[in-house]
Amino acid sequence: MELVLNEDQELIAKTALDFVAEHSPVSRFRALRDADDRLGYSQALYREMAELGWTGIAFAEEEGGAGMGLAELALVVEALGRKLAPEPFLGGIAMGGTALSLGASPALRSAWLPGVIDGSKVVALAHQEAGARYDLCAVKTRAEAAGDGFRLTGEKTGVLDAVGADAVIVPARTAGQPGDRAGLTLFLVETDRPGVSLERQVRVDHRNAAILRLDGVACGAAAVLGQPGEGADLLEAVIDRATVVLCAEMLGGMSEAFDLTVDYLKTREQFGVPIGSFQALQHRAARVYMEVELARSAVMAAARAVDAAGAGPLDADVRKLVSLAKARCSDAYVLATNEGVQLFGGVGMTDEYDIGFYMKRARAAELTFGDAAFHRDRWAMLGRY
Amino acid sequence: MELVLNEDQELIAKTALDFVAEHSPVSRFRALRDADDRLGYSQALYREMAELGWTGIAFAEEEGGAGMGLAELALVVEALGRKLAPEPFLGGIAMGGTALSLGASPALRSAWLPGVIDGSKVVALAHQEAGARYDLCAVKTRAEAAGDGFRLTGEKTGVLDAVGADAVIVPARTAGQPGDRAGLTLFLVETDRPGVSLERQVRVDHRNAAILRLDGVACGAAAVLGQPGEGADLLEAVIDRATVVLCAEMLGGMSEAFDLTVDYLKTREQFGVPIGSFQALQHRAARVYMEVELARSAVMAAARAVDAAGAGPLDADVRKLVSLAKARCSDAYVLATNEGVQLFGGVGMTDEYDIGFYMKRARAAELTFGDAAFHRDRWAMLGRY
Amino acid sequence: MSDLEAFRRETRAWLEANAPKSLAGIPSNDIEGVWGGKKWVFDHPDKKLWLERMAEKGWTAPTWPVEYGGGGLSSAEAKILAQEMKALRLPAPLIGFGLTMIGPTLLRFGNEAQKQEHLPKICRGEIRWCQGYSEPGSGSDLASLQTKAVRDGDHFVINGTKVWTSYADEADWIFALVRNDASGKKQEGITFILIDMDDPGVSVSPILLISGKSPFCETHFKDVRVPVTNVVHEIGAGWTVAKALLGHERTMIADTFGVASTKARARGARGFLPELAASRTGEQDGRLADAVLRDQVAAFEMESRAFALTVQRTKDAARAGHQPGSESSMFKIYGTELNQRRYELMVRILGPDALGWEGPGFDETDLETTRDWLRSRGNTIEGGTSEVQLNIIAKHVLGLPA
Amino acid sequence: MSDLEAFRRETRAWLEANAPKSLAGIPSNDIEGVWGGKKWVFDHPDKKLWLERMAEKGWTAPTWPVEYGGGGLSSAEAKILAQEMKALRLPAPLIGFGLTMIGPTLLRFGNEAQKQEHLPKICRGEIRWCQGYSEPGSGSDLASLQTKAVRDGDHFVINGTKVWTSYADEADWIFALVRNDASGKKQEGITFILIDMDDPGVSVSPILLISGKSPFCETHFKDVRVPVTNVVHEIGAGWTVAKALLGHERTMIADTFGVASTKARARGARGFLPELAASRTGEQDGRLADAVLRDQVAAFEMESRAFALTVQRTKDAARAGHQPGSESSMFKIYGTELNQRRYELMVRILGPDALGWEGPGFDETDLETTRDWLRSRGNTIEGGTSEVQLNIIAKHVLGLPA
Repeated sequence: MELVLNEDQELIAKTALDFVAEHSPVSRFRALRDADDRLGYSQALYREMAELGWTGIAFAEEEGGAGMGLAELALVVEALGRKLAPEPFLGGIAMGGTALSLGASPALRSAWLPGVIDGSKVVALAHQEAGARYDLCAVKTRAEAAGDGFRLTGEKTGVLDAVGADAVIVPARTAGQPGDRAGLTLFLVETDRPGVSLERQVRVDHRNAAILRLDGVACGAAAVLGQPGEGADLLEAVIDRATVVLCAEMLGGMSEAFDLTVDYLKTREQFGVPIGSFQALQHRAARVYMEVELARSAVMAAARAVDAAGAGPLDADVRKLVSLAKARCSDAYVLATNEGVQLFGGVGMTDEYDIGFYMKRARAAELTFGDAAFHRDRWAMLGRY
Repeated sequence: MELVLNEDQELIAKTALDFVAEHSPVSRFRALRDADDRLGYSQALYREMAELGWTGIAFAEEEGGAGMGLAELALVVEALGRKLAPEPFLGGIAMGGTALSLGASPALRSAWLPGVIDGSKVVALAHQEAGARYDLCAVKTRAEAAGDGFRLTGEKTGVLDAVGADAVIVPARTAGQPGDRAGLTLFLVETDRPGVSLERQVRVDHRNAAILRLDGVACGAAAVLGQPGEGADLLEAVIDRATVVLCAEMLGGMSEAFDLTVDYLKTREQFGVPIGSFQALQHRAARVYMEVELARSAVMAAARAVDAAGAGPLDADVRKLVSLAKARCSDAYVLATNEGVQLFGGVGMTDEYDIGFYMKRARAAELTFGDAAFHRDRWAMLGRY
Repeated sequence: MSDLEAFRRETRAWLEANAPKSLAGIPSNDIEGVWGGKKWVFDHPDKKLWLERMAEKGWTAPTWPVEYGGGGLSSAEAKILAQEMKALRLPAPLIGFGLTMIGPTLLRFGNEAQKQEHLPKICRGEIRWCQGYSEPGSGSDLASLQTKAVRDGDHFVINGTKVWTSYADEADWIFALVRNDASGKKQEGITFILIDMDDPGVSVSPILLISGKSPFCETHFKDVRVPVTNVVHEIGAGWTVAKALLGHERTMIADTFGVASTKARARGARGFLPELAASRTGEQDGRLADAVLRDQVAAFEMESRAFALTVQRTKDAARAGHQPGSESSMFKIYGTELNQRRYELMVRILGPDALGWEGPGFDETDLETTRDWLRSRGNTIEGGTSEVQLNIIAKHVLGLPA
Repeated sequence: MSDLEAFRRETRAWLEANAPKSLAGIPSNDIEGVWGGKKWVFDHPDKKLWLERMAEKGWTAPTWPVEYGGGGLSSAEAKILAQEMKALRLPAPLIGFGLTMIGPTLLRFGNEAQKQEHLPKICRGEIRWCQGYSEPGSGSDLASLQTKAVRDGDHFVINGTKVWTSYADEADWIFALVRNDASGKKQEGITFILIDMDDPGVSVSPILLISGKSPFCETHFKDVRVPVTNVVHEIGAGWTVAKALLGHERTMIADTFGVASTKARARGARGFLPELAASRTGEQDGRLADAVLRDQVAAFEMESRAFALTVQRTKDAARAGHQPGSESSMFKIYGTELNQRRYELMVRILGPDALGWEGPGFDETDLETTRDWLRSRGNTIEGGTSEVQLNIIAKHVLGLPA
């Protein structure tokens, strides 16, 4: 595992940074937020990104993807995270797309994956129910056998990028009790099916998210991803990969927040000198710098380790690296933005400045797929202690 | 509860500080250490302190004490802690003396307490066994019925101020298994009895401590303190009080360590200016200052709350304050001395400077009667969560 | 002594006879309190009645001189009044910066005409005041303020912008620091002046915070003509006035955080945070199931308690006649950081439930927690940043060299 | 390529024929390694044999020129030699400051006579060197050093004291920074000079640390006469030499901590700290019983891993041809703090068992842990304090203004 970008990766990173800086400055996110835009992102820009190959970057060439991996997708998402670009890479690509790629039958795959890869379709994944915290198996939504298929009933919350999505992959219980590992099955549910309703949620980070309500939604057996009753393994495999992508976004966000802060320290004057000349602030900035550097190493390592595992299950060492990346990114992003707002002072507290966006994003990301304490516990468990 | 010294207390504090500064500068502790002095303290000076009324300060007037409380004893011990004066106030007064005062029969009391109060006798308390960590009930030492009395067999470790002591109060098991609350009984064992052996230990803080070995030591029923089999309550009541006294010592130590550090910051020059003019160091010093202030408030509150409870059992609110004092003192003393050594730089690492003594003392005190994590857990337990 | 006892009896009788029963238990905080002023609309007629009756006795400002609309009470009598009001759970009839800030400032620095003009209106709740200190460029370096006051005959012509002017959109007058002279040291050439918000050229725009709406505004002055007679103290001596007022403000803020942390202990049988953690993350054998969270909650509770004890210790020492030191800096730093830690903990306990900004899928109190968490980040900035307070401790308490 | 393959075969054959089998697996660390020098006593005859055979081939300093006693190997060849020695688990035949510090310095800055005089002796382990930089008053401000060198004909007469001269009591020569001119800037007027420890007027006293005995000494110079020919580089240009050497030293220290944290993972099935915690504080359902401790151990392990990955990333980047930045400051800070945290955690896990200094009632390894904990507190001071490193990051990496 080499923790350095090769020439192709350097090019991807540079292209992504340049494109995002030009087409998606933070002011675009701000405008979408201020307009209460239902989608919260631009379908046109998303298709442009797809044309650049970003949406398909991590999918196999035989599916129409670029045949690269999370290491490369991470570079694109890091650039998006820098400017808070809201296009549905997390929900639509890292979650829904990965679920299709790892679990879909040939029929489902050929029906959906090309659209996901060319950016014409969005498939979300509903991993969260109310009160479940970070337990992927705390699923109450039921899938009851009905004729050849199933009827799904239940409610999901915080379904990322579900507003405007064409389908949502839904973990539902074909057996067992909430919390059980066994008995979970993943279904692909088209959002225009009878009994499906989506309600936009307004989150602190203004990310596209929805409540998904399923009221006896009919699903054929052909809508099942992976093996019935064994969905927990698939779901976990997907969320582990999505976690790495989220970490890449966090890395971009914390890097930008830190850069904004350092720039402010250099330019803002108080008592006749730049505030960046105060040693106490210098040392704090240096501490943030180190944490961001460590987070970057962890994200790079996790992406490469997952890529090395291919489509197979992830072993404990790889999963530990995923937890490492998420724990370090959670702590570093929160630190970088807490320090950022503090060092900006009063204006950092105003909605007018961008630094607050990153603080909100940091917290929302921390509380998605498990916070640092959750991942420390997971690390210890995987290390058998 | 008033968290301010009254006039009597002001006078006690001032007298103690002056006396200790004059008669027990840190150089005395250093000399005793360098001489590998078996006792580690001066019996003559201890008797002088007794004549000043310090040993009897917290004992009832009818016993020959001053009838004051831990609030006043804390002031004396704080002064001792400032200069690392090694006289046996913790093991001999706060532990052994308190055990006598709370649990001794009239006969034992009249035989021992006057000597403890006038400084002519030292009675230690063996609360620790190997591997017990902070569990007072993890006692393996057995007291087997033999005729009218008992035979004690077992080994205690880290018995504070036991070297040179006339007697040691020994918790031993008259029933039950190590860890059980029931079945513990406290015995007063004279150190010159057959089967008793004491071996001096050399601790990182060079405090007087010993391994106590009991090999079938005969004890009459008259040697029992409190009720047979119910010694856990008594032991806990004693250790709670001794913890407050230890906290007072820690408070003195951290205050002195901090003062040494601030003085050094003012006088030591680097790059042509006093290092105390560097803002990063100023802010760190200010942080230490605040933690020491909080520790002081906690110690004062705990001492007053225990005094208000008299000789009775301590309720949960009082015990929470004891845990608060110990947790805050542990963290603050470690912080103050870690920062102290770091800010002294290279010389702080040398045995020649005193700051290292405080670092060792801080750690030893932290690991006595439960560290901060132990007391946070105890606080939560007492708060029923 | 018997005079005071008599005063207590009379006061109680008067309160029982005159205080509207409906107000018992209503707090006099930012939300429920009566701020007064020309734009004020009472949400309850009894609050108006209560204000009128108290103002008539001068008891909206009990210790101020009677000739300016105050009650002329001694501090012992004022204490009795407060005790008796507390016993009947009565709210203060009037709150605001007139009573707490500009009033005491005018009593100390104002001339006779200013006192006669402004103090009675404050006492009667007719005029609501706001404060114009900070500017977009000034921050912690308040004395670098740039709002210009150019002399033109009997007037100053004022141009500039003030930020963080709380409730400026509801205030009638503003007391402001302006620069009349930029040639000397920055602390010199500052003037403390009173400005009618109705004057032409004064405009107000609200400030949106990262936590949403706020009482804060920006107040703009464009060629605002203010009579020279509105200067408090001397022209160019405004820094002296400001410093006195700022010290007063910081003590109030520190007090707020000291008190808040004491109160936090009171809620729920096991305290607020343990209950919240139990309800959201579960229990096992009667304890919080998540031992790491339990440790963090205990650490927070314990440091809050130690902090509350330190606030108490300072008060006890003051009562015992000890000179107060620079404790307010410590209280400001520690109290605000505890408040932030409290919200960080709450947000972690809520987990994904803390992700909401508004609307469906989120509990109302959880939404409030998230907003409050964001708002708490400002605590270590407003009223003197933690960095400035640490400087003060280093220099004035520890005596470290500049 | 085939040349290198041939070199590898020959090297392996030579090593197999010449390396004493008894040395396999013996580390070449501070304790077990051969430092050489006049006072050196071999603890095993095979170590002497091994040194002699390797020195004869010039492989104690594989890349140094053959004419100075080195092996004249290319860096590719030297790498192969190292690999083959590692494969046979052979220790380095010789360690010390001669090989790592003064040797490379003389190769870069020394004149021909100096190289011929000193380098062969270093290669053969005949002369042991120590370093004389810091002084009692200098600390982080090394350039403020005061040891005086006064010119007297062909000699400098040296007076002053150096501290932290590791192993000065066992060394034969010292390379030192002395002040030949105090009139200009402090960085000017410093001279780098070589001093024979046997010279009259040189004396050494050991430094006792808070952790006990240490290799550190104070080295005193009283009217020590040193020939001017012992000056390395120019008179007054010692700061240039020192800076090059210091940079080298810091990279070595950073490397040490980077590597140490990587190695720490290897011990025991579950890693060293989890095993220690399990054995001392118990397990429940196959996990550490103390969940708070478990969280702290995991946090430590994770940050160590992230740090090790960062060290690796820097090396990978260097291999890929990227210019190294100021990473060594970050490695120094983070690596040393991790080491301190590791010992703090160990001490907390040991609890009362960590209270020992020596003697009865304490386990030998526990006593060592306590001493190592104390010693670790120096890590953030020696080799450039964390504060200095933070300054470097702020200024040179982040570009913050002075």
